[in-house]
Amino acid sequence: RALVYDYTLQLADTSLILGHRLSEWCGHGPILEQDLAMANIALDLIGESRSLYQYAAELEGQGRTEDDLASLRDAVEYKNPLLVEQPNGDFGDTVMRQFLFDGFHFFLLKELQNSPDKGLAGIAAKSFKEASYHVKWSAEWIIRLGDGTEESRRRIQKALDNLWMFSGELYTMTDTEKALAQAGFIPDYSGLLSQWEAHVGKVFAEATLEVPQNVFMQKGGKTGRHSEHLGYLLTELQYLQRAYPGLEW
Amino acid sequence: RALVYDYTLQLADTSLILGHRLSEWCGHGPILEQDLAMANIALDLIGESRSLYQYAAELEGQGRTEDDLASLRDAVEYKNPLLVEQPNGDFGDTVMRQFLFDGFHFFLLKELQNSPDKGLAGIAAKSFKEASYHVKWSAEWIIRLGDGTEESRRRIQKALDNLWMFSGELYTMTDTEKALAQAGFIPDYSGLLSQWEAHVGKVFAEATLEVPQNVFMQKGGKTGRHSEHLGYLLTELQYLQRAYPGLEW
Amino acid sequence: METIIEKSLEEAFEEKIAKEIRIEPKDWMPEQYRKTLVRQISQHAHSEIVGMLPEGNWITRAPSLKRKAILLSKVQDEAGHGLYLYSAAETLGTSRDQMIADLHSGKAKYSSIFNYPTLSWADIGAIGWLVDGAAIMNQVPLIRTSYGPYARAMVRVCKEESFHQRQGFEIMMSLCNGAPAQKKMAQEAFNRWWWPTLMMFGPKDAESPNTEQSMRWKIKRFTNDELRQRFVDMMVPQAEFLGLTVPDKDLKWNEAKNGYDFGDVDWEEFWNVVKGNGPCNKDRINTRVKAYEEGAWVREAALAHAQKRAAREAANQAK
Amino acid sequence: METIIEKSLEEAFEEKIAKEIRIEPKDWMPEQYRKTLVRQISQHAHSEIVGMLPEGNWITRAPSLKRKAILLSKVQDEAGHGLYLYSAAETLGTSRDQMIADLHSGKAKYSSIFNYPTLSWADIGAIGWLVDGAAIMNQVPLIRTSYGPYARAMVRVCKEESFHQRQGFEIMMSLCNGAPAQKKMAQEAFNRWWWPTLMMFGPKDAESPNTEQSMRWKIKRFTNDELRQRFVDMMVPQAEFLGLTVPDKDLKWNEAKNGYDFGDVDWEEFWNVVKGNGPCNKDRINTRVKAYEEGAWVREAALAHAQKRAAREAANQAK
Repeated sequence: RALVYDYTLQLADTSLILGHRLSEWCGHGPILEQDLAMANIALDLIGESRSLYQYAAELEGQGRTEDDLASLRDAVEYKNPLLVEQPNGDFGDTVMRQFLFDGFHFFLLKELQNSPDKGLAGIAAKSFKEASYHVKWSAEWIIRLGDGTEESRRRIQKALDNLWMFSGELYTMTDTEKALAQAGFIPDYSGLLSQWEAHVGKVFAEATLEVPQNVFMQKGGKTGRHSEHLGYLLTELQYLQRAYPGLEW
Repeated sequence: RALVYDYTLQLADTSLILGHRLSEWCGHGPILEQDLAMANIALDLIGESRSLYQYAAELEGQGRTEDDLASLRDAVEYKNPLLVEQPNGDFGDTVMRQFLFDGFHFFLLKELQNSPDKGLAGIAAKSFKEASYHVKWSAEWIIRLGDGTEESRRRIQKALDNLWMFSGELYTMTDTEKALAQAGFIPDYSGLLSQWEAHVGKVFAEATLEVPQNVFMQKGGKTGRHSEHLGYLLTELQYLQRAYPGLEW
Repeated sequence: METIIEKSLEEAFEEKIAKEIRIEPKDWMPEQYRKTLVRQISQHAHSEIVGMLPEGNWITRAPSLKRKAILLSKVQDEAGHGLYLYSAAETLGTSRDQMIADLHSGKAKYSSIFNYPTLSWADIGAIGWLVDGAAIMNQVPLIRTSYGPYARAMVRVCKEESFHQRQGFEIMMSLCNGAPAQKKMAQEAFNRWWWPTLMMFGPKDAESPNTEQSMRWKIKRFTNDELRQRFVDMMVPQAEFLGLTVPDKDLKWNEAKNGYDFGDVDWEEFWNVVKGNGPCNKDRINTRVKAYEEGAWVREAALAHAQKRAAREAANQAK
Repeated sequence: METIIEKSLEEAFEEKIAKEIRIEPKDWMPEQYRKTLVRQISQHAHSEIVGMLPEGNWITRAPSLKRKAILLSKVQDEAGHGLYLYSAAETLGTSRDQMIADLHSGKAKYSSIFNYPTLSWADIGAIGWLVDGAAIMNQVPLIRTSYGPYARAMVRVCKEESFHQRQGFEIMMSLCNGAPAQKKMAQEAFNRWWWPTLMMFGPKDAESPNTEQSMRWKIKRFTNDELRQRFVDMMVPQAEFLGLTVPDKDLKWNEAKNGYDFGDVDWEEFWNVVKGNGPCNKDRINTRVKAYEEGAWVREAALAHAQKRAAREAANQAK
């Protein structure tokens, strides 16, 4: 139960932080239609994080709310992987971050639907449909930008070069994840990884992009060792809850 | 006394916000020597704001501390003029913001030293020496950038074009300022303005810069109507005090 | 010959207007009617797009996840409204790119209300409640406007706007029923937004040059002053219900006219903001221009890719 | 002839080293000595400059105005140290621009400790206390280093560093004597910084190729392992005083050696960070490169202005 709580929180943090990053685009997108699309994905992810936080709060059983969990924990207590907290950069960086995440998210939710933990399975079932849309959106943009102009190819390849080092953490299982996988509550990530590699490889090939070789994979976010970017994100995300604790809004 | 309190707070906010903005440069300056110089000015301004907040807290007499005043007020309660909260932009924008402010600050402190209010006069005397250095630094850089390369002239002229509209507020007296000036506690700003115009005009001439004409002067900061930039600054400035109220650090 | 045809076209047009039959894109219409509509619809579209910014300013700082989602969703709806409205304007023969260029150059206007900053969370409530309230009052009559595509876009826009307005009112409710700091935040925001909202109905009728013709063509259905009066009459009781004080010392119930008397708007401020001197005019346009310019490579890539793909498909079919 | 002169020069140099007489910029010195010094001093200068970033990260979020001022002042001191050290290196015939180019290209190194992120305010305390503590331990012997300008720079650097270390300890004290949340923050930061700090003394003596020659030339005065042991012996009692638990299950007092036994550093992590794979290596260099590139126009303008001014003065004098 404590393990499921930890894991639920990790998933919640992941969706929230990525949703928050996407929400920073709102009003600043390159194309109105994509402003809408990114807001949509952000809404899905924030919605997913709310369900997860609510479930985590329920598992914890100490009367904390979704907002307590989201707003009253410091950066080192957040459990999201490093990838999702990376700054938006340009549209290409955002698309690449999304693409690397979406595949993982999609294959994970697909399996999680069958978890014996009913809470996780239910949330996964709901979010899986949304994730299917995300994975399509980001793959299309990877192809469009990779196989677009010379400039767009250069930019999206650079985004890949910069972000690839954060992809490994998604599949590097923490002790919590290992224990849950052994107990059959969550899938073993090696299976997800091979599906993801096939998906990613296919899209990159169509996009004429090259995966950088011999990259040292960064990790740490899932155990609370984040980049310095997360702290700034949290000053905004948590500001009002911190300034006026315990109020209804 | 309430008026002196209001005014002291306004000066404190002004120095703090500008000092904070300058401190954002730390580690990111264009030349190591200027990284040092900007940190120096930031330190002077933050030091000045601390003296002023302490004095304001004393005048208020309700046991609040400098940090309570700095950290537990929302954006609409801040009284700094709009100029000082403007984002750093490039080095030229920062130098221009500083230059427009420094002249005002210098001539104001010069006069405030003679205020019958001993508290203000004392702080002014101490800060006046520092302000003399600031005013020299920013004027030199205006000249250097204006009479430097074509690019630097273009950039610093653009900074002037963008920031000039915030210069009027410095000299537009609020009701508090008017009342204090009438009571002889602070100088009438029309006198400061003519000194400032002479200073600014001389430097711009040497820098070959042109003051934009017929600019509508923005105001509002001194009465709490800020730009949207201030709120973000405060999320960082106040984060820890908000997150952990009432602790010693 | 031509004048006769034109005259009969004009008569047919006037007849439709008189009979409240919608004008459709392929119908003949007077050039001035077309121009007025393009100006008004594109201005309306621009207002939706620029209007994303003041509210978007609080998305990352919303006080709860629920409020964050609601706000993001609302701002997203505004982007959607912008889309319908650009499409409606395009039926009149102006491209979206052209309209955006006019916005960025300052040739086209957008609602001045979005040149005021959002300084606290309560502003999000105040905008929803007051600004969307005023927008609805301006827009509901447009559902019956004579140009078909515009009228149809407005059906959806108004439906969503009234949903947004309820959400805004709900935020104000939470604040007004909350802690003293929240109530204070609400009153302070109300003080700042009340007068700019009244300005949203435009200049006084006596100084509104376009009103008469627009009314005649049934583009517009009520005068500025009529709408402003209705708005005040509707909002004052709501403010009272919230426990907020209207920042107008001249506000008084007038039994005779069965409405409120109220103070005069600061028209100097109004014209200043219209002329580009509002607190955020420069920031708003700079933000939009920056987003557009920084997105240029993405639009070019999307176009290039679509062309490549089309060429490949054509080549495949040729085989 | 030449070899004889060179030989006598080398003898004179070795004699000075033996007699602890300082080598000065104009003195003859072996090429390898010069190279070693340039490498070491510039690496030290770079460490000061890059070291501004992790701490600078908390300037805008310092928890009180006093702490903000102290931190800003500290980071400013580091910029100052960078300046002296670049100057000292310049006396050996390498320009600051060249050294900065080497930093940005990755050719020159800086202390790996700055490739770790500062994640909470307690990290500022931990850095001052532990990292500056380790730096002092490394640097105090450099006051007696054989190269004059470096030794003199180190006098000032060490004086300020020890001041900084006290400030760091004071921050830790406030946290450890504060609320439970603060104490927890302090312990958590201590856990993260302890091992990387031990890595600051460099690889084990057995794996440190440059140590022997540097010791012989009296550039270095103690081996890496000697300094590491001293550091542990000094810090453990301080941690106990603060009430913090050293995150090392192998830590144990060894009466025989009158010092602590302690666990082995994770050398794989050490070499990874050295090779550029630390958590912040990329961010740090990108940040420095960005600052430098974005400042290019300022440096060019300053130069152009100085030239214009000089030309004008020359013209005036010619009149």
